[in-house]
Amino acid sequence: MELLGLFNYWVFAVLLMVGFYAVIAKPNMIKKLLGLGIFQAAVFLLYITMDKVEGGTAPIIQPGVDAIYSNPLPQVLILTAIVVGISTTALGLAVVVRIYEAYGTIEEDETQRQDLDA
Amino acid sequence: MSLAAQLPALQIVVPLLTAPVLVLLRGANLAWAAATAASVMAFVIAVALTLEVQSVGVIVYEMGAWPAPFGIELRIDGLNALVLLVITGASALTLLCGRASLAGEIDPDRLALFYAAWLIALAGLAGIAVTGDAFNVFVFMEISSLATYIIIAAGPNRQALTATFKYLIMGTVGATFYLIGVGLVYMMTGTLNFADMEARIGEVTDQRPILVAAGFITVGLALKAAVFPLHVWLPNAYTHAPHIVTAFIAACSTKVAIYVLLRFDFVVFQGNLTGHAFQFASFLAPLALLGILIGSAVAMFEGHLKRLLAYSSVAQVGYILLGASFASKAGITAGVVHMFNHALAKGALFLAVAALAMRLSGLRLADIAGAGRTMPWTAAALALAGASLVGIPGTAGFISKWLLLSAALEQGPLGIVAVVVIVLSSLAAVIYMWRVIERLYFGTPAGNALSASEPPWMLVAGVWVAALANVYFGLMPGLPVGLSEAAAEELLRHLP
Amino acid sequence: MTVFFGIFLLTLLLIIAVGIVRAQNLFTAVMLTGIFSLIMAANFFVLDAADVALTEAAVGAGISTVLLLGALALTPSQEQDVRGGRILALFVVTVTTAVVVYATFEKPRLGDPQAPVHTHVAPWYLEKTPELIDIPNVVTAVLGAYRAYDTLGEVIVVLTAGIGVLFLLGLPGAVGRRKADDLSSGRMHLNHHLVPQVVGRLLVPFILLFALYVQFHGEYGPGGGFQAGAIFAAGLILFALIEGEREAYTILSPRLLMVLMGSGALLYGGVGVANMLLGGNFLEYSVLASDPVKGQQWGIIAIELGVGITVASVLLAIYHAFAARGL
Amino acid sequence: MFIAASIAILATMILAIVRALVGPSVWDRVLAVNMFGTKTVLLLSVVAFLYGRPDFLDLALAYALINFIGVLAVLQFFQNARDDVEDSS
Amino acid sequence: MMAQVLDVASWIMLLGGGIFVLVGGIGMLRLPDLYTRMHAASLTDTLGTLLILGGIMLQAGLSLASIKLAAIAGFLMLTGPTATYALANAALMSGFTPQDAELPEDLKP
Repeated sequence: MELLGLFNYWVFAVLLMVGFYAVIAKPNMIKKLLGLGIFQAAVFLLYITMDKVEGGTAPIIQPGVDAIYSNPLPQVLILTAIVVGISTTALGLAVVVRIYEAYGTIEEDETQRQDLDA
Repeated sequence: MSLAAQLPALQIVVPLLTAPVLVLLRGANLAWAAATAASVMAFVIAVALTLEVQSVGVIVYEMGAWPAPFGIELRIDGLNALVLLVITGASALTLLCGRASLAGEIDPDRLALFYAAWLIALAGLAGIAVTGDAFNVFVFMEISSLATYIIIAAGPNRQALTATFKYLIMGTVGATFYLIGVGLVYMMTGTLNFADMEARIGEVTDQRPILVAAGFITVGLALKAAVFPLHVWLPNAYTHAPHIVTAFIAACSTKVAIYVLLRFDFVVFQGNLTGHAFQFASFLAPLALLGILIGSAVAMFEGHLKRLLAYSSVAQVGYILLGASFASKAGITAGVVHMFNHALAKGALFLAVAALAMRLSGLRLADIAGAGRTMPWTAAALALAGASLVGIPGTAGFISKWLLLSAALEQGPLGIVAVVVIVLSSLAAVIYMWRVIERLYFGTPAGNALSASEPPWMLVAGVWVAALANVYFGLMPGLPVGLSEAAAEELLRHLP
Repeated sequence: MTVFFGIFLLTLLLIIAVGIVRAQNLFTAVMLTGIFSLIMAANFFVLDAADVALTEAAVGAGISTVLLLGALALTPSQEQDVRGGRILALFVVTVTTAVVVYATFEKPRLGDPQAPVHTHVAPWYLEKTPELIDIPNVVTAVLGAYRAYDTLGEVIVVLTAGIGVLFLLGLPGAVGRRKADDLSSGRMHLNHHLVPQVVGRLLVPFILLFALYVQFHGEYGPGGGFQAGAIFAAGLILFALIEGEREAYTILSPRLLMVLMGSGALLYGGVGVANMLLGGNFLEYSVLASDPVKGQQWGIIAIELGVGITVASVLLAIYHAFAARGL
Repeated sequence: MFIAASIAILATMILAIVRALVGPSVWDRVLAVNMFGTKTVLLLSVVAFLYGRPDFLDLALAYALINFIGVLAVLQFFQNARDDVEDSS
Repeated sequence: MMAQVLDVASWIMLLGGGIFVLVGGIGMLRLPDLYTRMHAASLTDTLGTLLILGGIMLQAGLSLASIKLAAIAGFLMLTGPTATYALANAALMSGFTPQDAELPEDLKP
């Protein structure tokens, strides 16, 4: 049980690895963006894991009920981070669309080759 | 509350809220005027804040009047006052004189959006500089990054798009690394405020997460600051961005990341982690030295003017970090002064490049041959700023190199290596700047250079203001050196 | 119970993540991303983060899938085989992971009430909110009041993304030279599919109504401006899907969308500036009314509205920008 | 009894994921995603009661509404799709 | 007495719903081709969903929660079959033929 309390952190570590791998190793630009999404989602998981209190409930105060509430702060931070994530993805996709129109490919190694030839 | 007390908030709010107004406005001229006015106002506020810091010391402003660590506070001391001056000054000057150049490179229908993105980038960079909250740094880092991607992607060639994409991926990875680090520190201390973190981190007994956090934050910010070998996004981004944009971001965007790196490492980590000062130095000093050598070496053999200057920037980032990695008063002072002086030199150089580009067909060294005769004013300013980059006595560059050398000499054996590297790279700088100047004045003019005339007087004036600033701060280095010394003392106060 | 759900969902999450990276067909990867978001949101919910789960649902499963498909429609959807370069990547990734795992062993366990996170700062929020702001949802209180400056930044990030996409792709009738009439009506809409169209038309008003509920119920339950904006945009995207782009422009013209993008952010900032003019600090809502608690509540309602307007209009504008590029 | 229902739902989720991963056609994957979406709605409803916070049904409601948009977006995508999307491998 | 009846009824509905959902999942995995899988998924989805939500509704009694549950059930009733229809239609249109079956003349690609 003691170690199970760390399971979330290990999943965070492995998700980080999977996403990061896609970002560095995949030449396809949309794949890179998807990897970036996984990479960021891993960080969301890290923060949200912190907010949980044993026996607690979501920090929406129920008047008259004596309850333990989980921590609101990491949730606020991750709300912001999710927004930042979708904004980055949207901008990245727009750049990828323009790259495809200009190069006819969305593979990074292929665009580099074209630039070198030019 | 008086207007003076609101200045720290206004520093951010003025550019940040002018940007949405620009989205509403149509018309490129109006957008330019509004953006320039906001930038100039931001610069004026930064000057006022600097004067206030010089007289009263640290300024604290609580957002929403919530006390830290529950709310977010802005905290301005000598270090970020200097950074603010650089950011807002660069933006105001480049916008004032860059209108014609930008109008030539960007579709007029989209200029209003471009200026909005520019202002957001400015507000984001300034926001990073003034805040005292670790997560707030992340938010403003993303604001400035997203906006910077847009203004780089506005470049005329298709390579601007691939450069933007590479920067976007690496920048986001860097920011996410920073976020992981902040998360780990928050997990162990329960706070996001720098000052509160410093107070509480000493009580943390389990140090592994903190150590890992220090690693993530340092690597993440090093990515943003283009520290060698994480600089690969920089040369293409600088080369293919619109010329005026290059002048703006070369002057400030990497500097802000270095600023956060210094603040986080000195204020939060070094005083409380045993041996962290050593780890910091032994991680950064070799990278700084390698960056200086390799950046200078590549610049020597580069044939494209903007790319040459971009690689020189990689080397200059190395200088700044080298000074900081000494973790001594002289070292930090030298690093911070170099941050300021390099912004002056590179800003002036890239503005001069923008001026050349308005009249010439290309920016390869072959294309600029002979332009010294047809565009004498621009070429002379470029030569002057180049002298500052090399570090000729009487220019700003000399001051910081001199400070850096004397700081290195205090360091014993490692210092000797540093001195050798600095001297070598200065020689390299002489060579690469000489290649440029030789082509400008003694090359045989070809193509457009034959008939080129001076660009619009606003741009020439802007280039000269920047170039003369190099001379002014070379002869009277009181302001940057004074603020840097205050900054160094402030940072070192946190060491045990 | 939490641990059981957690382990189950997280294991599924890992499998899906590997599936996304391995899938050679990008369409498949996008579909799996949809599942990934759903699991992530369920997991957030299990970990007591209801507001975050709602956001992830609206953004991850809804908007993000639609945007990815919009981009995929304009680019090839088959990934090319990777050659070489894997060893270095694997090395970097493995080192990073090892470092992270190294740190885990001294972290506080899941749910430990003695963790520093739960003993510093957070109890103050839980304790003081009923007294200082008097709304039940503490997440909204932190988001809208204590850390309102971060949230302003978040709105600006969204606005920047909108500016960037419109700058890069253009939007007929607002940015660039194309006019709304230039769009070929093409086959970009579903109005020859009778059943989806009828059901969709029926759903649109409900989705918009639900968005308004989320917007104005945010002080009492999970929700708030961002989630509401995303859901509102989703409803209008549904309308555009079934009726076509040009029909959608007649409801909210691109030019009006841009005005809304800017004015949402301005409303937020305007509240802050009004506080300054009334003698407070930036975003100090207490000065808005004679009773500071009322002032705080009004301030939160106003800024949440600003967030909702900007988010809804930006997401819709981004969708239109992608959709119009293919017409 | 909530637990029995939630276990059934979780088991179905696994089956849907297997289908989403093995395909073989893109349509199978879309079907699996759609099914996974409804299962998530059910799971959230059940968990909301299991946790004793029925006011969180808002989330399930949001899912039920938003899931549909994803399916229609897919449908529209295929209407304009070119041949390279099909992989019946 | 009434409460116990309601309880038992809700248990039966939850259990039955769980079984239907599971059967649908198994069918979705085991059946031989796309259209049969679609059929398994869609039919059991509707009934299982209705049963489970109904079971919860009985537990919740007459409250705001029940209204929300009814709304969820209503939306799923509408969207589930529509989504399946749309999918099947799109698959058929793009020339994905059912196994061992001939397309009708007017639908041949």
